[in-house]
Amino acid sequence: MLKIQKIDQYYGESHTLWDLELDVPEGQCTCVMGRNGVGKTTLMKCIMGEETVKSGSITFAQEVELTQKKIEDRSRLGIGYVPQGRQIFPLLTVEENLRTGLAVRKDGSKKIPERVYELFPVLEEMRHRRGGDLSGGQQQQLAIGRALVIEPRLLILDEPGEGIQPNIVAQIGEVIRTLIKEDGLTVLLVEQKLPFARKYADRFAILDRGRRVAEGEIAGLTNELIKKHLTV
Amino acid sequence: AEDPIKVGILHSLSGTMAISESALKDTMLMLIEKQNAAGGILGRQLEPVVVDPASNWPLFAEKARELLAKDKVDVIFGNWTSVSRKSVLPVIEELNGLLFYPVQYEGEESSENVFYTGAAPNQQAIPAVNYLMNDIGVERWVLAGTDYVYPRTTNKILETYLKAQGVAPEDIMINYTPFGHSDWQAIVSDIKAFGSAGKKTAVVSTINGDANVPFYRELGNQGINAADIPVVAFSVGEQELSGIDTGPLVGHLAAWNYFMSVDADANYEFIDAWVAYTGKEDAVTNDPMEAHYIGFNMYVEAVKKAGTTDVNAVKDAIIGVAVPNLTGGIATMMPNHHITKPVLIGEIQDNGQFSVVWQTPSTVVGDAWSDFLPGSKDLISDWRKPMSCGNFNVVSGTCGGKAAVAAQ
Amino acid sequence: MSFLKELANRDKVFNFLIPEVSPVDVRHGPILYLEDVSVSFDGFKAINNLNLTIDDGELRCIIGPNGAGKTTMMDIITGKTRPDTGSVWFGSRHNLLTKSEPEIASLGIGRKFQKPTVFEALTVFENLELAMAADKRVLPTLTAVLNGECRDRIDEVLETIGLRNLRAALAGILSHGQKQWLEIGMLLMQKPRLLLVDEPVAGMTEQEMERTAELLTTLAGKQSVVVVEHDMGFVRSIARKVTVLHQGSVLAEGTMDQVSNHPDVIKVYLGEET
Amino acid sequence: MWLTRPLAERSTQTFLGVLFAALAVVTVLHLALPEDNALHVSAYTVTLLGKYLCYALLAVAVDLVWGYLGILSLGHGAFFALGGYAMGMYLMRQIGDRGTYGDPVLPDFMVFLNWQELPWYWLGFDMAWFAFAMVLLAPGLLALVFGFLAFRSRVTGVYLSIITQALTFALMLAFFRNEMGFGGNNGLTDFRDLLGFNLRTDATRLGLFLATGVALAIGFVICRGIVTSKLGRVSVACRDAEARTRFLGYRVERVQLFVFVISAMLAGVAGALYVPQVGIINPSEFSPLFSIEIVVWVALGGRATLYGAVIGAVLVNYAKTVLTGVMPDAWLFALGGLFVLVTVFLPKGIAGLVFKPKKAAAPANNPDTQEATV
Amino acid sequence: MGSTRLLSQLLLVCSLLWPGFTQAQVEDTEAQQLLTALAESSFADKEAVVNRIAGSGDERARGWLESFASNKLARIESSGQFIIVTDNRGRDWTVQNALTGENLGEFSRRDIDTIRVNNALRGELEDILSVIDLKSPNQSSRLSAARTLKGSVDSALAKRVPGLIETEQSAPVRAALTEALAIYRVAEQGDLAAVETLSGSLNSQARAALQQAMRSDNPELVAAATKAMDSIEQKLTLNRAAETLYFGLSLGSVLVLAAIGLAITFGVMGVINMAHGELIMLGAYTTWGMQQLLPGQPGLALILSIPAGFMVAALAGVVIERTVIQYLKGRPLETLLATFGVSLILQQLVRTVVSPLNRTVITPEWMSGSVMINEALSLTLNRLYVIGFALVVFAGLMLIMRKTRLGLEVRAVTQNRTMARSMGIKATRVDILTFALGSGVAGLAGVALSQITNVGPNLGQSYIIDSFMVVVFGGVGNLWGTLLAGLTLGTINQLLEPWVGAVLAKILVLVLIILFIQKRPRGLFPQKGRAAEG
Ligand SMILES: Nc1ncnc2c1ncn2[C@@H]1O[C@H](COP(=O)(O)OP(=O)(O)OP(=O)(O)O)[C@@H](O)[C@H]1O
Ligand SMILES: Nc1ncnc2c1ncn2[C@@H]1O[C@H](COP(=O)(O)OP(=O)(O)OP(=O)(O)O)[C@@H](O)[C@H]1O
Ligand SMILES: CC(C)C[C@H](N)C(=O)O
Ligand SMILES: [Mg+2]
Ligand SMILES: [Mg+2]
Repeated sequence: MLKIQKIDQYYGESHTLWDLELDVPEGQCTCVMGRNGVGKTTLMKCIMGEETVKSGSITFAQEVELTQKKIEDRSRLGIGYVPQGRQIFPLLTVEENLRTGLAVRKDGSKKIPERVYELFPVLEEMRHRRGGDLSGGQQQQLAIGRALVIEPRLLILDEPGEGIQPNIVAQIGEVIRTLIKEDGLTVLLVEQKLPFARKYADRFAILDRGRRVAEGEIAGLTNELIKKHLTV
Repeated sequence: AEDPIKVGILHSLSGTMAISESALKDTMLMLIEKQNAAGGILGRQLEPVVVDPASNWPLFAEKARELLAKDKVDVIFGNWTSVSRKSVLPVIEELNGLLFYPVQYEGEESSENVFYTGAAPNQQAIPAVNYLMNDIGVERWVLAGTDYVYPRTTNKILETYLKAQGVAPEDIMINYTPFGHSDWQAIVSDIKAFGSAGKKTAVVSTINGDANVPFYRELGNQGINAADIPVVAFSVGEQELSGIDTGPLVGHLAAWNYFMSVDADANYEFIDAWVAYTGKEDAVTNDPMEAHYIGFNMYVEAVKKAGTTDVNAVKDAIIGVAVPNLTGGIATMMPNHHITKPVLIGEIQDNGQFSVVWQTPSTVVGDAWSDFLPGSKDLISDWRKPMSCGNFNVVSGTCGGKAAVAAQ
Repeated sequence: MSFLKELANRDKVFNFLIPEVSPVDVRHGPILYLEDVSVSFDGFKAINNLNLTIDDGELRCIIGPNGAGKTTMMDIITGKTRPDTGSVWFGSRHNLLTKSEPEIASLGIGRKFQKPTVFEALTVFENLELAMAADKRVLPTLTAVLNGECRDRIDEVLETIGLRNLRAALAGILSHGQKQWLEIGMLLMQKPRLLLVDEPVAGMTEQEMERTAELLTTLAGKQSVVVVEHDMGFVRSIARKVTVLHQGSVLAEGTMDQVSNHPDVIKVYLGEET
Repeated sequence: MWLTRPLAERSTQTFLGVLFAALAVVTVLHLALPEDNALHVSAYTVTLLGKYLCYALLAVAVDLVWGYLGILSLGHGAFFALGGYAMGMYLMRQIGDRGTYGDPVLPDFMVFLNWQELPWYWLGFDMAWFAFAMVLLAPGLLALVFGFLAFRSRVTGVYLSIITQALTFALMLAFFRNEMGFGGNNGLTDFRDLLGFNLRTDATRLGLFLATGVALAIGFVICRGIVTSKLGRVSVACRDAEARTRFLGYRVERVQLFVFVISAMLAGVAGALYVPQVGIINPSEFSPLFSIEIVVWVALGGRATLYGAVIGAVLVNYAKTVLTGVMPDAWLFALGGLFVLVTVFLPKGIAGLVFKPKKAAAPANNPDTQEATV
Repeated sequence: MGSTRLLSQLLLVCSLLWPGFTQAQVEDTEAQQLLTALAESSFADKEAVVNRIAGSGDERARGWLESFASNKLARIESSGQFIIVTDNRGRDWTVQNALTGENLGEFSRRDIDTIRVNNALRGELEDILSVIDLKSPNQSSRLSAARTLKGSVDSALAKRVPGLIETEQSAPVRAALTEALAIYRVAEQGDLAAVETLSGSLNSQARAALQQAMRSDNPELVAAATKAMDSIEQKLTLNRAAETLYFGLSLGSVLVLAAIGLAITFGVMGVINMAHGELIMLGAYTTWGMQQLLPGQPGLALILSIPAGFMVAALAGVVIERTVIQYLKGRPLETLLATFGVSLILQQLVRTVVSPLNRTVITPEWMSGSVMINEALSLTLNRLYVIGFALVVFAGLMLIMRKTRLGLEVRAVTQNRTMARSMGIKATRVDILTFALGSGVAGLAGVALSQITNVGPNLGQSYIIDSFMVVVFGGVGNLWGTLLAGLTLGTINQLLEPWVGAVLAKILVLVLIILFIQKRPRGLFPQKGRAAEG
């Protein structure tokens, strides 16, 4: 689904991503892991176009070269994004937040898909409240719900469980699983919490200081690897 | 040939005053061009030096200094607002320059270096009030003005004058508004109420510039026409009218020393020249332009008389110089640096012109110090030697302030 | 002037973990005491008759579903939100409801926000410097000098939060997790009597979580700590007493085991399979 | 202590060096060279430069509150004008009986509008020390009261900007009124001497120019002292995350008040030095557009750098002087164009172009904090 | 009213002459004589001449008098021929022979001697024409003629009016005549019965008459008059209050109009648009331009200006957005700077291209004057239209912002640009559209303002500060707030003005804003909640 080849990224002078390669196979959940500040979020931003890559290529669905696309066109291709830190629109109501995603839906529907409310009932309950007034976890749910509104083919989740109560985290995991199974969704997940990753991801990739240092089936995520790359 | 005579032109070309002042700059350029075509003065050409003080008062002082100190101009024609004149005054005096000030003003000033070719209050306000009182039979007065020095002073003079004429205090209503005031509903309604007491009422307006359009509009809309309550204005001229739909204003008055509609050959020639110069068929002339016309010609004559552009020589020579004005009469520079002017009252017509309905039988001498203000009624100004005093107190027989400094 | 300096110097002899002598009076029991606190936003009751007591030196974990009112509770304690009814006491002397945020902060209540907030235009080092316990009135701040001891303290904290290499970097460029750490560092610099920590380990790796847990447990005893967290593993590793909030009031309170077996807690919060 | 720290800094040293060198060069060129020498600096230029320096000091004051504290004051002209009026009142009283009406006490404009006695607020302005104290106190006090109210109620962002604008606008209207006793629209003018020196001599003018230079230097050092102190960092913290600063125990409103008042007083000093040099003070200095223009100087020069403010003020005003002379009909195009181009192409202002930005003390462009920094 | 006696005689003459009036045509020599007399006598003597002309029965008389009243009756200097000027603009005037009506082509103004008229004469002429109108078959001219009679009835006329009342068909004309008569009777004769008629009348002449009656020494009359006066005073107070309210609303609606575009560009988009005033100015100039394009049809031009003004300003907005604002994303403060520059450029552009002078915008017939509710309260029409227009614009804007996707998208984009783009929102397009919308609305404001104030290069500057005040007072980002703030500030201003005068009122309003913001630091309708408080 997504093929990242040899990308380099800089924040001003500082080289953040180095020759990075990553494969996200279709219909699977790939989990990116790594310590704080190694560049996971930066990588996601590069895919979304929020940061520009200096070199290398990102190919979506075998054919589309993403690096040439504007940000707004990427979501039109069917990429949904749940960024780190929620990034909801604080002064829009919950419902309006969700409605922002309607524009790019293929079916041109003007209604928020039922599934979103089913998944996060609290959003329905609070649909007229301003996004910014929600509690942290509710905001996170809103961010995920909003990404689902566009019915993406590829869903990028940057630490989605952060701040969400345990039973809902589990539920999110289940939803991911269902979506993958039923709708053939592809998921790119950034996650620090091992149990969650182990449970719901099919593949993993570990980043360290801007480089990909390990990759493979989730079963191959050994304690040794963890010790080497995920602890300080 | 000799160096040209440099003429500084100090009028705002941008900012709020550009609306009034930019035409004066063009007038000066036209006059200079004409003079040059006629061979200049004393065989020397004139060279205009134009600067833009941008309606900013300190900038006026700075530009005046620039003209005098840097460009070394021989004379300056400029300023519109009194505050700008006040701002350049110390500079002109310090550097001993010459300034011709072409706009009506509140008086109470006489400088050795400044020639006031616009009207003093006794050349505009008082005759206008006399006309209203005697010819129209006005008994109740609204003195409406923008809240600053010129209207305040003029109204103070008028108030004293009216009371001296036996008008009761309750028959005088005074109203001040901020600059650029645009909402006249309440005030016009008040005027209407004030004017409906059965006595003939008139408004004496010292409303400044941009506030006039909405004022007259409101008058029209509230149905006050000139036959009911005439308004006589001191700062609404042809140029201001060119921005107003004059249809509803017909009959309201203005007091000036010149109108474009005056039937005089000199005037027609001036208008033709102006239209040719601007290239606009609908270009209008107005009172301050005439003042510059007079001032410029006086300067020319004075330089010829003195045979030099030396400031002191010109200053002495110019007193007594008489040149034709545009209304068919003669303007003379008086020892107090003010000139003689006829006073004309005109009624607004639907074509944006004034029709003269009254005029003083002869010209009036500008009075630097008003007789109707307690502080200045004893002062006179005479810049001829040996008196050379701008504020001579006839009671105490002494020359105040400035001369005292000069004497030290 | 010199008197001020002396005052400022006196506390430098202490290790940074030891709290400053605070004017809090805890002789009569708890350090924090909330009684019958309620607050509603446009009719929505976010906190509903909440009663809570934190003892001096205690480490308390607070859990509860999203929107239960945990953050709002902290807002109330720190003076950000004024409750509609109820009373909040810090020790037995200070009625927090009558105090402004800076007053509350200088009484010795420090807070880490759920969404990390640091001063992005300042460096990591400067962020810590500002947080440092000191006389925070205007003129003393103007004349303050950063002496060696202060520097050492900052370095120490930098070490603890693992941002030594980034000390001169602007806080704005830190990654999410790094900002979390910086905020914890700022909290440490403040040396408060009571620490309110909202979701400290969100976005941290397992091992960092362990370190945080360790840090918080060392603090407890000398300082009182209130932690809000959704990561059960983390809570379990530090928890002595856990309070569960639900819909603005206390649903359950007790040890981790008691709480996690509480049927209501399982229903509204933990889910079946944890 | 905090005042001496900036003196040890490279950038301050450079700034002071350049400033004093400029003062010296101008003085020498003015005094030593004969008038017809091409390099001679005329008294006209000296006064002009003096005016620029006043504006520069004013801009520095604005940069202090805007650049470092995040308070976009659209009313700093008010403080400048108040300082100017305090000085103007002193100068008016110095005229004594040399005015046109020869009244030993009343200024001319009061005589001809028939005032009988000096209003109470004019009392004391015949004494230099009192007047000079008022130069600081009048703007300082206004800033104190206004700031106290505003900061206490946590008025921030555009709301603060607009009420500062309302403040200066209201003052402008008030001072326009003749009844206020400040000369109305015509303002105060016709000054004679200052501390016994005749204002109309070149020597006094040079003296005023030098005094302004020194004032600018002192003002710069004070501001620099503040921004390099811990208080300066707290200011930046207030600017970017006001609420967070409060939770650290800082009384944001007091920090803001302190810096705001200092800034207002500096603006007042600038105004006081300005008045004798331009020879007039009138309510147009209160005009909101003037205050906006000051902000534009700062932004043009480079916000949150202090020396940027100086560069911006001098440059814009120099451009004005030149352009109004060279292209009177079109200078507004040039000036307007300059504003647009600099903003679009030089986001960090001219200072950002000339000097390598060190550690960026410039505000973060974080969308979340935008509102707070406006 | 010295002329009223003359008037009443004239009325007699006219009423006698009316049927055969049109037939008579006096010899041209006599006409020539009359006109010469008019031209050569002093203002004081002209009155008599005018009456002679009116009484001459010449069918051309009305035309002469009308042209005379409007300064268009003139004489060729050289030939002494009497002419009527048909176009008096510029230096050459088109004229026709006053006696024959023959077109004479253009003459230089120099050669034309206008026969001067003044206000007093003009008033007289109007009266003459209106007294003639009392007999007019047209009811509305009779009504206005009858109204002008109030206060100018004299003893001679008083004898005739009852007859007129009797024959009059229309009730309002009758009422007006009755009142006119009553005024005369109360004032001049102290007629007790007539006092009754005047009780409750709002006419100012009626009030003057009653006042006079109150000074009489007939206690009965005084009592009756006092009572009548009291009832009038009560009514007047009410009317005064209604009037003030109206003034307040109309000033308020002007403020709303001026500010509402800014509520979009500044309030919603966050662009501190200092050029907003100049966009208003562009709208106003468009109106002027339209009227130049369609001479003689000011009304049509005005209506067409509504779309045109919107388009022009919107286009200017697009240009500003594309050339300046788009580079300042995320730097809201810098927009202040750049748009300040833009505003300088636009102002100077208008000065250079059009003129530094104000331009005349004509108020169409249907917008001038006022609707009279009663004699003490009339609502000026132009203001009434502006109030309506403001409300319509507001409603339209509200619809767009609330009901279309643009409203949602623009808010999303301003709150978090990158995230909005990540959601597929075309931020650039949204920016352009929104800025164009805000600018266009500013243009609409300009169209409306052209009917109220100056159309000149400074137009914008005089509204920009007020606009910002209104938006901020209402609460940034809230359209309702802008509406309420504008209306509130307008009303407060008008309430204060009679008390303290216009200048202090303005100062007080500013102080009020400052104090109000202390109470509500985020305006009338603050953005509430966590997000806003940060
Ligand atoms: N705007 C920026 N400018 C400069 N450096 C940046 C910027 N944003 C991030 N960085 C740096 O780039 C590195 C990678 O950051 P990134 O946010 O991708 O980390 P991450 O792997 O997502 O970490 P975390 O687990 O904490 O979310 C960090 O060291 C950070 O300091
Ligand atoms: N200003 C406000 N306006 C409206 N609702 C609010 C406001 N502040 C908080 N709320 C509501 O109050 C409830 C409590 O919020 P709070 O942030 O305290 O929850 P929390 O327990 O911290 O949740 P989480 O674990 O998700 O962070 C939420 O439902 C939230 O939507
Ligand atoms: C009437 C004004 C336009 C001129 C007057 N001299 C002034 O004070 O500004
Ligand atoms: Mg990250
Ligand atoms: Mg929370």
